[in-house]
Amino acid sequence: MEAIDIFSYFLLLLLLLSGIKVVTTSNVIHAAIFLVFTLATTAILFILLSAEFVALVLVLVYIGAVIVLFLFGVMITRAPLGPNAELDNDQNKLFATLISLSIFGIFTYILLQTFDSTVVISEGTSTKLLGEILLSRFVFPFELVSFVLLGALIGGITLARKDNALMDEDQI
Amino acid sequence: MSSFSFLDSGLGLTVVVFLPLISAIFIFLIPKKQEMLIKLITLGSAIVTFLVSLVVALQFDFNDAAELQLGTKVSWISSINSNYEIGIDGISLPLLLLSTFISVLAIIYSFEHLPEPKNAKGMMSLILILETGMNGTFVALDLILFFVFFELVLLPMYFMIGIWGDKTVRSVSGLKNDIETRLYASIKFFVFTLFGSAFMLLGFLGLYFRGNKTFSIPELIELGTNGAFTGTFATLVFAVLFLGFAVKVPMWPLHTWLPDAHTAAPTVGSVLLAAILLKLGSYGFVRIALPILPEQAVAWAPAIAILSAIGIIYGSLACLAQTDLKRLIAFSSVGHMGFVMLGISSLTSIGINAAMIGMVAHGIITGLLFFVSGSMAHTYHTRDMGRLGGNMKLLPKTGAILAFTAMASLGLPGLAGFWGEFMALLGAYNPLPGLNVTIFRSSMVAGAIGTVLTAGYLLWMLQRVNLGEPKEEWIDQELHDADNYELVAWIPLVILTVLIGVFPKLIFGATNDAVIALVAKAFGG
Amino acid sequence: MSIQPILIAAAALFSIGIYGILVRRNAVMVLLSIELILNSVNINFVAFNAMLSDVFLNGQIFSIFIITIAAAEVGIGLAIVLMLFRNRETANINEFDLMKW
Amino acid sequence: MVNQNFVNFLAEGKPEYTDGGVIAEFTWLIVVLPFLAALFITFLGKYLPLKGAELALGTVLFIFLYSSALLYEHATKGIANEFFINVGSIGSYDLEFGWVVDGLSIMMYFVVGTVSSLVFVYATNYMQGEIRYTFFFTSLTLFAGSMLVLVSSPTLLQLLIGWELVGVCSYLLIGHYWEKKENSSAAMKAFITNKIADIGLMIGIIVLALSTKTLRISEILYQSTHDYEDIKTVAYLGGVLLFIGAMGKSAQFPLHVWLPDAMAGPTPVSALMHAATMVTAGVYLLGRMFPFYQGMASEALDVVLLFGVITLLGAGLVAVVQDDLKKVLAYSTVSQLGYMVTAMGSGAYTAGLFHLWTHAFFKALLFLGAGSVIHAVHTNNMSEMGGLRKEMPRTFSTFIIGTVALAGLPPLAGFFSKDEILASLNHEGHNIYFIISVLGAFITAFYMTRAVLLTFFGEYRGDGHPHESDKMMTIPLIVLSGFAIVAGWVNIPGVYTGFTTWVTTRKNAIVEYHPESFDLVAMFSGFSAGIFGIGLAYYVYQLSGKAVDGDQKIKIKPIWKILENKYYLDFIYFKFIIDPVKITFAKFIDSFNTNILDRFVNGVGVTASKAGDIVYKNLDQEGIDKVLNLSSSGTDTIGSKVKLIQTGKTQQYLMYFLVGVIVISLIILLVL
Amino acid sequence: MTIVTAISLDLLLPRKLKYIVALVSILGSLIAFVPIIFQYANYSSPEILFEGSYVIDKFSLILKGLFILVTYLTFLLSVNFVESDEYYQGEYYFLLLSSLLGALVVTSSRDLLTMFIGIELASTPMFLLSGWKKGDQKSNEGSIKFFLLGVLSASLILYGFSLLYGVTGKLVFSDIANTLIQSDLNQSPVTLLSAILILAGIGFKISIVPFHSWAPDTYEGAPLPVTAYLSVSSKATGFVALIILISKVFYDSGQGLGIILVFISGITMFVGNLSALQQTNPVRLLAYSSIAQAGFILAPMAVAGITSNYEDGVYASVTYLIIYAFMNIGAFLVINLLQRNIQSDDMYDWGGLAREMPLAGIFAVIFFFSLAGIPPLGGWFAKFVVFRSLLSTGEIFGLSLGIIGAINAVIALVYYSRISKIIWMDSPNENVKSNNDTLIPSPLRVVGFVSLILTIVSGIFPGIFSNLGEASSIFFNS
Repeated sequence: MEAIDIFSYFLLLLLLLSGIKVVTTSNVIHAAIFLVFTLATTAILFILLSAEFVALVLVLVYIGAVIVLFLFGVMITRAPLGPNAELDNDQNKLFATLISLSIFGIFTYILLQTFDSTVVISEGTSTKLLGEILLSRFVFPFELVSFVLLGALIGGITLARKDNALMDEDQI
Repeated sequence: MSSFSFLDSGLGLTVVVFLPLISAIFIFLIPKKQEMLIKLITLGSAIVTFLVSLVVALQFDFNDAAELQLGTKVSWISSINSNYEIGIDGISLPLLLLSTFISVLAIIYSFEHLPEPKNAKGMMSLILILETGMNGTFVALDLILFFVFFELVLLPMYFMIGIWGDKTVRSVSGLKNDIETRLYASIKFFVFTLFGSAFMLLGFLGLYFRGNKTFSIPELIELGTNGAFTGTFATLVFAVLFLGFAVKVPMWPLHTWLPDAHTAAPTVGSVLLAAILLKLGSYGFVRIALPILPEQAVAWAPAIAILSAIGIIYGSLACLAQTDLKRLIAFSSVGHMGFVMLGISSLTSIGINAAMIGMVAHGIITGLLFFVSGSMAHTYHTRDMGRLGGNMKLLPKTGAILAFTAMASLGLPGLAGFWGEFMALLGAYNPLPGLNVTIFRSSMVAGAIGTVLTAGYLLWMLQRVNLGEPKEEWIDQELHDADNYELVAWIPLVILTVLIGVFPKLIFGATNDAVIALVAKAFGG
Repeated sequence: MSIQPILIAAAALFSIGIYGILVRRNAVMVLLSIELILNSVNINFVAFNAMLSDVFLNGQIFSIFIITIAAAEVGIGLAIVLMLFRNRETANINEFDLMKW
Repeated sequence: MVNQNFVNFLAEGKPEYTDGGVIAEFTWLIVVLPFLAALFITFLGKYLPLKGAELALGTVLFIFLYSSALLYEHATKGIANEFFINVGSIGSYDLEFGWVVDGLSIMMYFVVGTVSSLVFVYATNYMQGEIRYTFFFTSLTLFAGSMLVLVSSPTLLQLLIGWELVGVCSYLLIGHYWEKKENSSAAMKAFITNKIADIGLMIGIIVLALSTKTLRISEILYQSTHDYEDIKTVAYLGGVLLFIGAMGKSAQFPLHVWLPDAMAGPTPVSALMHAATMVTAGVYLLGRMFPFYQGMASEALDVVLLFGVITLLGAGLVAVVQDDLKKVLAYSTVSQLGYMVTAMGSGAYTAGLFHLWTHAFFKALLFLGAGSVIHAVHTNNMSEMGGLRKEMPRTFSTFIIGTVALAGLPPLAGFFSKDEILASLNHEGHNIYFIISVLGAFITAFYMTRAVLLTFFGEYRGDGHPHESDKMMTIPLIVLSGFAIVAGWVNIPGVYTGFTTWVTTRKNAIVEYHPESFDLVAMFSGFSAGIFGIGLAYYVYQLSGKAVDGDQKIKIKPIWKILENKYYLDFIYFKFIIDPVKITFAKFIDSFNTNILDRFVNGVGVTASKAGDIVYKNLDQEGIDKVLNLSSSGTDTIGSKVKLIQTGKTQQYLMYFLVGVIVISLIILLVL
Repeated sequence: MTIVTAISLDLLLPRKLKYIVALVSILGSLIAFVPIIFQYANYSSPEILFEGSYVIDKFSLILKGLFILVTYLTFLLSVNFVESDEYYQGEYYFLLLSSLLGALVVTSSRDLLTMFIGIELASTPMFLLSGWKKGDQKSNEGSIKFFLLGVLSASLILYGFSLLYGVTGKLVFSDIANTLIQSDLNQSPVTLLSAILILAGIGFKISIVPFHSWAPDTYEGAPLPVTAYLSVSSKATGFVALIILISKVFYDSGQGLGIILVFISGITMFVGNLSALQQTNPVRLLAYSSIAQAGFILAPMAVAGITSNYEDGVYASVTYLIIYAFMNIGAFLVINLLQRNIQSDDMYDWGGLAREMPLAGIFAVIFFFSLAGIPPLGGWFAKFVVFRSLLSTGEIFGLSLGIIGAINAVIALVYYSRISKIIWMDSPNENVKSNNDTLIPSPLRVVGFVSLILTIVSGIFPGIFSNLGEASSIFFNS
């Protein structure tokens, strides 16, 4: 087993542990931070899988923007910042565990049955090629996704905007 | 008849079918306040429809009554090979005429006798839409077209019962809360018939797929008589067709919607329901179920005969227990349609002819009975026979017609009702060779006993309603005897009853050849 | 290395995310869990891309799109949560049961 | 138009029979005219001076004249013809109406014409001032028409039509005073009883028509006299069934119950229908179908004979105990009909018809006489009459003639006809039946004498002052008494047997015994039975001084009771047939309909709704709640209530979703 | 070339109309209809773009036309609604148009990525729009439920797509299908798992049991026009995706999938109809009814999956979709109209309303009974083609589904007739205050009459619509 393999296993372990922490921690801020950790681990994994550009996007978009957005959301909804026992819906826990475990079981069973090839770690970057393909073959979805973003932006602003006149009227 | 040649190639029939619908749409556009205009247009279009149907009848070649005539075939839904295929033969012609004629009378009656809440616009347009559905069913020669027309009658009738129906609140067994009669009846009517026809549609599709993907009734008959449909498939298809038609007829034990619907419906609604809507089911048997699935018809015939016999006895006995005038007449329909079905089940030319004249006669007579009883219910504000009595004294004209019609209804020879009953029994005595004679003869005896019971309840009804001294509560009241509108609507039916009774060739002349051909083709005898 | 550990890890992450959305009360936390799920899909795509040595980089491109969409979803999600919070003074999704039946 | 088969058949051995020419061809007039007249009377009668009676009278007079002409023509030349009009075909069957002109039908035309004319004349006076006067004549005219439809019918179909029309008219006429419930009930009873019998007729016709492939009577008769196989197999059944029909109309035991009740109608009605015409329809049917019976269904004739005899005796006995004058006559009619049927059953075709002929006249006479009495005293009960011979001499004398004719004393009509029946019975060797018939004759004489004595002799026991009826009523009585005297003379054995020739046109078809001269045994026993009956009655009632007390002398309690209750037939019918049907069965069916069928239907609806409830509430909306509560109930019992309230729907929906995915995956991967 | 311009027109229109008032949007969507018609008229063979990932064929053209028309009607439905409550008009229309664009893309998409983006583009605006009544807590709630389930479903689709990609290394459907066949993976567990995940994801959009639970809540909460759009266009988008996937990707892995779909379809009908029976809120009623209708639309595809006879299945589903769209919009219009007069969540408050508003009453009769499938209204033909395709093979599953469908048609009648019953036959509820707003604004009038005419015409001359369905059904051979 090569060193890089061991590293990868370690990375994956880290990924899982931080992922588990995201959903189990009782502190909202911690959860967000663990998500950052998870994403960062993922980014490293992507680099190992010779997807530097994707890793970059992940870091930029998620860690740079989304997480900030999350934190912002946490603040603005005035979630308790410290540890909070009420964060989880205890009643659901048993079923949630069952469900997630069975999904995991099914997926793993099938994945192990199907895929047993190896992956080449760190072959080299392909960013230029990626850019070319993205803007030729996939230009159409590329255009479209801009609409998704635009829609999300416009709609998000509209919804989130405080709208005094309306609110007052409706809340009477 | 060359002067009417422009009505050839299906145009005449098309006019008969769609003129009422077009008028109905036209009426929608007229403001509600122009009541007289609405009524006149309705009447006009109904009369024109009737006249055109008469012209069609004149053009009809009675020497060739077995052939479908005056029809056309135009592509309609090409993707499923369904066509606008229409035409009439001796079997459908009398029913078509009956339908156009009764519609005219119903409209005349409605001129002055709109039930609450008045709204002439609504009522008139519903009658016209109903007429399109009825006429259409009788001329349709394509299963899908037939189905559409067959179902077209549901909506208008549903609303007629639901809006203009009886508003008394009553308890219904099995339901916790009391419910207005009209609401219960209308939804029951609707659900029952839809239940039947939903399955019927599946049957049509089954035929379509086994029968070279055609919906054309003549083509399917050709296939069916050549034995294209056999085995479990045919059994299933006949079962669902039976369900669809039997609900409409209605055959025991699928009849329970009928007394409620009739009782609750406004007068015109009951008339049209009894006179024509019920015929759609039995017509369906004759037009579709028997010739397309002759083998199955033979297999099912004893069951149908037994059910008919039960229906006859059951309906009559139920009548004996009624206190509600309209409900009694409604149950009598169960019995009378039992005779029609008994005739059909014999699968002989006599039996089916009997069924045809039975349908027409029942249409006329029971239609008239509902006219009269509805009118009486309107005058007395009650249908409880316990409270009525001495009607002959209070409303002599109405009473006389009621008495006459009751006599006709009990199958008095010389009046229209006789032929259907007698001939049905005649047919049932010697059913198609190969059928179980014992069953049919027992059914015939049951039917014969049914005639006595029929006489019993009708006379009993007459005794309670028409005869005797008037009850105190009516003596000082101002009660209106039949007015001119009513008489104009009723007298033609009285005359027709006598005419057909004395000269049944009016019906048999058209049906006989067609029925003989049908029987010969389907059952070889 | 074998692709299996990566895929299993992705599946595990997916399940963890599922657990999260089922258990968390705070809507923002639920959104976080969704990000986990989406991330697991990303890992899948990239890993498959590597496994297949896909010269067209279909998997990578797909994951880029997913990231973009995910960002948009977060934006929308937060906007909705914010709106909810305005009206209800809470972001706990389990308190939204106005339309229970 | 003329059926060659039939002409040949009629004329077999008698080629000199003619087709009747124009007069036969226009016989339809007398059938159709009454209907037209009825229509006119209904709608125009009110505006006429005699309120429509003149139209009715004119019609029946025309019938009378026409039938007389026919009778004359027939008596002189002999007519045998029939005419058909096709009114439709059904399958291979032709539905035909038409009219038959042969001896039998002509005889009936004449009876109907004569009796009707006289009754109509009588009724114009009798019904004067009564309610629905015009309508009464409509019904009467309709009745005359219906009866003619019946007797003129060359097909079984038309026969059936006429048959039932007669029934309806009788319903209308019996129920003339329908304000009272008893009357309308009596009308109903008549109709329904007839209708029950009609089942037999109807099925009989069906059986015959289907085995002979025709509805024409003449063809059926032709086939039955020419040994056709098809009809042979059903002959017995058909014969009995037809006879059941005849039993209804001709009031044979046990279907006679309607006739006495039918006296609820006005008396002219009773005279016309329940004595002379309608009730003879059954006998006419037997006569019309006689070749069939004789040729094929002789076993059926035994049945006929049996019922005839039972009826003649049974009804006669009941007549003895009646207090109502009209009821006496009614039971007497039933009894006499029994004679006719007995005659038919014994194969005495001519005798049966002959009795029909004579009976029509003297029974009509008796009824009209009774009517005259009732008109005068305003009661039907003989216990309130008495001594009327002084006040009503003409009624009295004509009534006496009728009584004597009925009692069978020579030389009045009843003697000859009854004698012929007895002779025939004697000849055929039906000894027991012969004795019973003689006994019947004795009883007849007895109760008639009793009635006469109670009505006309002794002291008047009623209120008021009865007086002789108007001329319009007595003239018919007188004319009828004339007929009652002479009607028998048309068939005196050895002297003149014109009647036999009239009615037996089917020379080879009917084989029967015709006494060359009087059968002395029969004549003597019949005659002495009559005398003895009269004598005994006179002894019992007149010699006792007070007529009513006569009953006490012969009252043998148990028998009397049975007779007074008319053999409990009505009781049995009501208790075991009508009530169960009308009350038990009908109620059962009705409640079955509402409580089982409707409940089932509604139950399906309710169940669907309940299913909807379960699906919606428990599965769709609350399902996971329940599961969750179940799972957490052990761990967190105290907090569970709070948590229930706090349950977040969104996450449940998510769970649904995922559970769905898992379940589907497992199914697809493991099961399929 | 016209095709390319048309696409670009499709693309450009919404952007141009950003922040422009309703009228322009409405006109724009009408204008967009024109190239579709031209393309359809001049159609010769399928136009394939982007290496097979975007295809314009009759199927896509027909459905594009449908989507545009439906959106047009939704706009009209929205005009008064948006104006009256001072909602953000520009944003509203933009989001709707974005969703339309997504739907248009889905119809033509023939690869995983394009389809995914299309679906997302179609649904993300709807997450927002369903919460458009910002002050209304129900709307908020519906929106968050919709959103969360939507995102979960998207994740499932993505996971499924990733598996497909992993197995084949391809994104374009035809390539995937070929690879699957070549490597004999059609029936392999991984293919099936991906199919299930994708089915579940799309099942959310078309709201079939058990992925339907959001629908009633969201429908109830969302602004009415949005609900109408959701139940018609959004659902149709899901179905289009499903049809494409089943017939283009999984067409040879059908058996097991088909059986599952048969069961789902049957259960969906029952759950939808039985639940609808219990509703008193008209919108919730329509929500459950649309769930039941989804079962109907799914049925032909399910049976097609078993028998691999996709032509009939697609024909039936598409025809159903087209007819269903108009009558359902009409149904929502009716509720809108009635609610304008009597603001109530309980339809029993509307007793006798048709006397005051006869036109609305007639609309109610036509649309609701059309939904129930009563001839001669369009719904019957929709049901008919479904039955036809179910019975076409004589397959036992098809037969039983046909019988289930028939029973459900009867159940459905009961609640569909209920609204008509209430407004025509019941007496007015004394306690309810009427706004006396019986006037029907002209945009709504247009919606009403367009839907009315289409509903009736499709019932009387079903040939027109069935031709479209037939034309579209040929696509999967091309």
